[in-house]
Amino acid sequence: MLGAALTLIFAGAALISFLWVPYDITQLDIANKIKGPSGAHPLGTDHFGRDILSMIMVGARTSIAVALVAVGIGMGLGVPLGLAAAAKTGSLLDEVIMRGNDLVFAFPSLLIAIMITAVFGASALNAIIAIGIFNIPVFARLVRGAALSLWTRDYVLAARVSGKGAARISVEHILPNVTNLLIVQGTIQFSLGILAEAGLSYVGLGAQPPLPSWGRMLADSQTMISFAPHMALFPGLAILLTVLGLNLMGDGLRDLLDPRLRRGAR
Amino acid sequence: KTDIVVAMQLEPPHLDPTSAAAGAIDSVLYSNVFEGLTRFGPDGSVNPGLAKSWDISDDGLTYTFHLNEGVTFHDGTAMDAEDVKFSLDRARAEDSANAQKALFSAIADVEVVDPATVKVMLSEPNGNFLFNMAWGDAVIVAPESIENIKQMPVGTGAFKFTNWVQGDNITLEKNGDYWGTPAKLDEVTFKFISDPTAAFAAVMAEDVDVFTGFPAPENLPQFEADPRFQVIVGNTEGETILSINNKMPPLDNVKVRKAIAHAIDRQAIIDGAMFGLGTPIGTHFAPHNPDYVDLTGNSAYDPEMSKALLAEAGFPDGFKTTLKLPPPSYARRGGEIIAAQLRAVGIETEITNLEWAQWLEQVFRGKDYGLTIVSHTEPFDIGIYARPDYYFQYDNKAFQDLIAELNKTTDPAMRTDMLHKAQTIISEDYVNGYLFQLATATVAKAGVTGLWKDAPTQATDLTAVYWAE
Amino acid sequence: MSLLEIEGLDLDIHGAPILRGVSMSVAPGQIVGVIGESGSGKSMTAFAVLQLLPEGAMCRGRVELNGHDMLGLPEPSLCRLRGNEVGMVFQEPMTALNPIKTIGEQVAETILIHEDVSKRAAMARAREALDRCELPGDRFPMSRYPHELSGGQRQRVVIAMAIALRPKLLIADEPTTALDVTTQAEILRLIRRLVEEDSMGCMLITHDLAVVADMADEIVIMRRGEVVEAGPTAQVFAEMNHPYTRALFEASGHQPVREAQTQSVPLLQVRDAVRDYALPRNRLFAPQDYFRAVNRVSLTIERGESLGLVGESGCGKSTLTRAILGLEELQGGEILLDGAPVFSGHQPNRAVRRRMQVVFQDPYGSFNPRWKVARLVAEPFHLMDARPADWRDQVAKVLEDVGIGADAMHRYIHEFSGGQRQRIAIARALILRPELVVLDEAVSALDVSIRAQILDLLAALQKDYGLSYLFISHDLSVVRNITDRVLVMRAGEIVEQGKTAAVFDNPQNWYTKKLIEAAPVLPDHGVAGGGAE
Amino acid sequence: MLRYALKRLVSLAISLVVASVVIFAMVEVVPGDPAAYMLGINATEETLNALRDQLGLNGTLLERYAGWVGGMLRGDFGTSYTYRTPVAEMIGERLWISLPLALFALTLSTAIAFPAGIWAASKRGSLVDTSVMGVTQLGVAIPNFWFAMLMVLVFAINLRWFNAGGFAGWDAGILPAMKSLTLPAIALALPQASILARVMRSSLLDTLGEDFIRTARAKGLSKRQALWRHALRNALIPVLTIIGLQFSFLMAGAIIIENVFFLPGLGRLVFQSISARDLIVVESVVMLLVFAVVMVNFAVDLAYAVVDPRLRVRA
Ligand SMILES: Nc1ncnc2c1ncn2[C@@H]1O[C@H](COP(=O)(O)OP(=O)(O)OP(=O)(O)O)[C@@H](O)[C@H]1O
Ligand SMILES: Nc1ncnc2c1ncn2[C@@H]1O[C@H](COP(=O)(O)OP(=O)(O)OP(=O)(O)O)[C@@H](O)[C@H]1O
Ligand SMILES: [Mg+2]
Ligand SMILES: [Mg+2]
Repeated sequence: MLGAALTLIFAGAALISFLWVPYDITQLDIANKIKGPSGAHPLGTDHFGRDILSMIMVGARTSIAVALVAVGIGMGLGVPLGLAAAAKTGSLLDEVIMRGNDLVFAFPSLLIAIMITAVFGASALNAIIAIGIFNIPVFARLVRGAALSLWTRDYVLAARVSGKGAARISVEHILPNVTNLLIVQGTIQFSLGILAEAGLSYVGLGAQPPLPSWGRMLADSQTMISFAPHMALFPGLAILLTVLGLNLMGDGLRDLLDPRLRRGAR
Repeated sequence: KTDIVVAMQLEPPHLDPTSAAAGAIDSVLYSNVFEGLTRFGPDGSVNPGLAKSWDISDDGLTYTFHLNEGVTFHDGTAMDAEDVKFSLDRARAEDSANAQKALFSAIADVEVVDPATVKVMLSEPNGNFLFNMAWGDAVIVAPESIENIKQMPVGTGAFKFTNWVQGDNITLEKNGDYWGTPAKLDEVTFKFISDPTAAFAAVMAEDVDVFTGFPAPENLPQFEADPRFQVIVGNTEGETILSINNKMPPLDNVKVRKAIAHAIDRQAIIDGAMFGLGTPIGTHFAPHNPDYVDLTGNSAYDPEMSKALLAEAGFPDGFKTTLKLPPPSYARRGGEIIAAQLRAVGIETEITNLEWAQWLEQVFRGKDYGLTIVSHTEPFDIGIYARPDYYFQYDNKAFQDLIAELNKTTDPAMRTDMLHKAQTIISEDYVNGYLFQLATATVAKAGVTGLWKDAPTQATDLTAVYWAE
Repeated sequence: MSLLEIEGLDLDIHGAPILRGVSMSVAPGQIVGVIGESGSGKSMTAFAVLQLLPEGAMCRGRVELNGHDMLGLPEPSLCRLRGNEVGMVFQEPMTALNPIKTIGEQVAETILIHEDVSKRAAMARAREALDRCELPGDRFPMSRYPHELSGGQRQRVVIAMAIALRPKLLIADEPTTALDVTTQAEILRLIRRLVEEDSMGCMLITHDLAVVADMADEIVIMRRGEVVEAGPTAQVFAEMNHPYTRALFEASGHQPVREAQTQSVPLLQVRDAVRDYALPRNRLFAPQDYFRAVNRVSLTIERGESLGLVGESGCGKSTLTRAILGLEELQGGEILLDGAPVFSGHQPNRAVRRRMQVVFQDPYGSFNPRWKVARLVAEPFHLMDARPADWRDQVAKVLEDVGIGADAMHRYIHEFSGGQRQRIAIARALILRPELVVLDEAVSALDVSIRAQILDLLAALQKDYGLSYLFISHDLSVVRNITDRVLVMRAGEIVEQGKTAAVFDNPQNWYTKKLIEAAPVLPDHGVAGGGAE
Repeated sequence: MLRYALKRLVSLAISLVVASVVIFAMVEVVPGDPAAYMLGINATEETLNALRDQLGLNGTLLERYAGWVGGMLRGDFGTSYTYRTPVAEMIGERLWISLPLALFALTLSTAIAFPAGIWAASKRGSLVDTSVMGVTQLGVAIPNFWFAMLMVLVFAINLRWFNAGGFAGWDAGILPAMKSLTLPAIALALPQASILARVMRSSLLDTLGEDFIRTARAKGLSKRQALWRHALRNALIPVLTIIGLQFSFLMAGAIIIENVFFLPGLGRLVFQSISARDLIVVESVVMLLVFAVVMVNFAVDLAYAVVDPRLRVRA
């Protein structure tokens, strides 16, 4: 509940920011830089005099977009791979997919993300790709594991008796029954994606200015933390609360969806 | 107390000042470990170094240097004219890896007269020659120790190199056999702290005694307010400019460049990026130089005029270009501010943050950029505008002739005149957006005395530093 | 004097009533059989004795074990009693043992927990207990891990653990449900022997009436958390006071009314079928090894016939089924339906497949939980080139035929009980009006009363639809009641076949004999016997 | 057991080969010429070429790959372009910070997570459980570099209990060295400990629900005994996986944390070398880290076999 509420707050803030933000963040107001929270600026201003509340709202957009697309990449590629591997267990295809997964897992993900963005240039897009790549094996493994047990179910056998092929069964029978798992894992990867984006942006390899990003706000505020702690506090809290919200929501969803899944399929 | 910990942002890649551009090498070793024939004083003046005096022939083509006697390298070998010849010949050789080879291009020959006298023949007169010899790239090294110089630098200075923990620190100790005024400190540790936050924390926590080139101007007020510390703000030779690719349309249009210049609010940049540190400039010349002309009026902040100029140039709705930024915070922060200011007059910029290596590759060598921000820290470098292949790609015959003339001229008054002219030409051609002269801030513990205020060259000369009671 | 005395036991879990006024008693040397259908509270009664109840359970009433008031004792005292005075054996031998400890350690642990003896002494006594449970030391060293034992052997280890300290009471909760008939017979014999040797009391929980009929001195019949009837075995069987007891008894030996329809026209012919499974390679470049799951099996099903296939778990019954249905290709031999091969040119033959369908064992696992019944039942239409326009009507009709009603079409499968699901499974099998229906353990997972209804339904449908059945089961009594002919399979081969009655009454093969001997049978005296006439 | 190990070893070797190709390929497309970086703004083309030759940057791709891998097999990681010292030496030096840091963090996270996870699981639903779960939720969600920043602010700048960063050096003695690693290790360990504690708890709860626990209880073991003797080792299997994975997170997470605390460790070496286009260092360090991660996973696989006898036969 709390999780869903927190998530909604930030998703809502991101959405509202398309229509309205308290201040235009593309306008710098150097004269008003580094002001603590006040009536005019509830969360204060940053080193360029921008309104931190507005920055956080627009930054939520970046964080959510990056994490969402990265999860999308991971699901979009990982789910079919996992389904294929499960459909053809023990085959060469399965072996190749699983070894490939192991390989990606063997790389320290953040390190490689740093390499990727270092090689291809720092940008939100490359951050998405780097985070997305490491989502692929997560989903592939999850789906394969779940699908393997589903493949032993009698209803799959019944579908085969009805003359359906592996691809069709994967889509009609396996996929719908792993969606719950995907939703739960998706929320978790989503929150990890937000953390990863923040980390990459913090070291300067994520979203580039003028696109606001929570991670970069933290990086910018770092040298000012001793005299303007509000600049570091609020973006950090935004990350913390969003990730916390997503994790709580993931747990909640698991509790909500899992027993039904178990009851449905015994 | 006779030891000191001096922190700086960048670590030298290796310890041979004569084969790399990295200013960090000079920051540690210049004057402390290595010395040249001449040397820079704290005010930027050229003073005698290993050469106690010199004679210049009337045609300006022959320099005869008289060396100090009894000078030894740290490994005990004597420093004599042979070493000078070796050093200069090495720097100008075909396969030389000297990053500032141009400094030596005027030299035609070097001749050893006797162990204490060396004669340098030039191919044409050069008003800057003594100045050139003061650079860190022109220090005197010994053939005996050249092999391992990158790891084990052996010089003639008041300090001896002792140890290097890569990634962390370099230590020097007092040279007991120094030929000149001995150093007051017994031991010096240079610590490398690249991260501005860490820099702040390290000073605050008193992990270091001095931080030269303190990277976060926003923290200076706190140090100033704290009686434990002193803050020394000085000039550098760094003209911080918004470099413009003069060959890339529409930036090849002088009206467009002028529009850019008028769109920029220098003071906002100095306040926003440097927290007030820095002197506005209107041309590529250091304001503390006596030959400086204040031309900031040529590019006063005037967005309306800027818009008008853009419309005149055929871009009433503005245009789009790239803004590539190297790592220092003046560039990164300044870039964001400039982007916002340019956006206000209709010019959209796509910001790309680059590491130095990428910047050198893409911008400096590849000339693949529209705008960039960089500080040109070489002293007295207006001559770069005479190089059409330089990354601004500014090609003005009149200016090139002027500089060629200047190089040959030794008469001070005429030089001043020509320099004024040169500054005006580039300012009125709006070659680049001239922002501010980079300031340098040194934060030190209250008792530290004898530090340089300004930075006429990249050096941390500790030979006169001591702890006051 | 009784060993265990349960009186007026009420049990609630999180406020939901589970047990109501349960009373029973066990005397030393006595076996009390507790039976009842799934969910009737048998296991909970047992757990209440040990006080190992799930979280949120609340007990009232009186449970007295050898003079100890189990409901009143503090936890440490209960721990001293468990394993010492009362031992327990569980249903699932595969998961009841800790997979990462040796069997010796696990048996010795019972001793070490309760007695202050050296590890060596405990191990020696563990050895003894294993020996007593017919796991001799030369073949079953104590250093074995559970996964190195078969199900029956694991169950013996669990029993050894339970009796290591010669407890006064042994509670066995469905100790043989997961096992083969032959293994079941051995385990039951072992329990009986141990009870006699130590004159232990034994509470034997089962849902199989026949098992208790053989074993128990007294019977307690439970239903929905209540005891409906109790008394000495012979008396209960003779009197059957409660209608539920009668229904239970009747359903257990239920014989559906059916007429022989066999037309002596071969419908399905299997000739010399061979099915090999590739074994995982042990070494990288080792030659591929195979496991032969079906070895040169030949059989014929005639039109309108019900053919039974029996055999212990893992003998290859399901594998053969899959081959017949054209799901897997054979490595040798051929399978023909009405003369047409099931597989032609490495491709399953769709025209043949349409004429065969299957019903599986697990009513919970055979449906996609995310589909509605209409879509589920219509799935076999995929075998047609196009789904007929009136498919909804056809689904409705077949649902009516299996006694579910057409309004089920718009509901999800979790809204149905096990028995209803199995009816829907049959509807799905019938939707294409096949000629052959394979029933792979189709009634094994159902409670006896439901099982009886399904068997009746199958018999009726066979007549209406003119079906042939291949009826696979390990439950001999069911096979006996519903098939015309029977095949006995062992280790991938058919060892005996013939008319059902002939094979059961006069088995020729030693294995068939053993199988039939091992199967527990209901006494045929009493009301039930009368009722069947 | 041996066969199991051998099989793992083969797949390990394949992983490493593929990894080396991927890393090499990736690093080779990095724009930026190390020679240009080293010589700076005013270097001439000829000087650049001379330097490139010295650095061996002029060979074909295949030659360079073969040279790199061959060298590594011999323990020769090449010479850093910028520092002009053997990479192996640089790595060796940095390893003395990164490895202790990773181990310190790992020890810390295990030392926190195990008791917390076990405690929470054994008192499921209690106040203890709820608060452990609450704290770990926060721990998982907190960005560790932000946490590090806050810790520096509080413990180094305000309270001045610890140094704000930097490494005292092992020469200064174990204690000062450990002291400079303490804050970074805590920053690294906190999220890991939270994850580990959660995994430990849920894995224990799962195991506690298994049939064999009921068997053990029926034998007369108390709840505690059943947990310690039977559940714990079984629950360890997923926990081991996570510990193995965490190693890779610790290695990578260290890059950021080493930056916050300016520790001269491997992570910072990578960062510096990337910006300096010191390709050979990047390649070698990343390869080394991948090697370490692969080896740790191999060790974890072997640890499984020790914990779980079922794996010993299933070759
Ligand atoms: N942990 C639990 N929480 C809530 N209810 C439970 C729990 N365990 C069992 N029940 C309920 O208690 C009732 C009795 O269960 P019990 O396990 O005693 O049945 P049973 O007769 O042993 O059945 P079976 O033959 O399937 O083993 C069932 O309705 C079941 O749903
Ligand atoms: N896909 C497979 N790969 C390898 N071996 C298999 C495979 N499927 C089944 N087997 C093996 O073939 C043998 C026969 O299995 P099958 O499922 O046909 O037995 P069953 O008689 O149906 O047993 P049950 O009564 O338990 O259902 C078993 O030993 C089994 O281990
Ligand atoms: Mg039960
Ligand atoms: Mg079967």
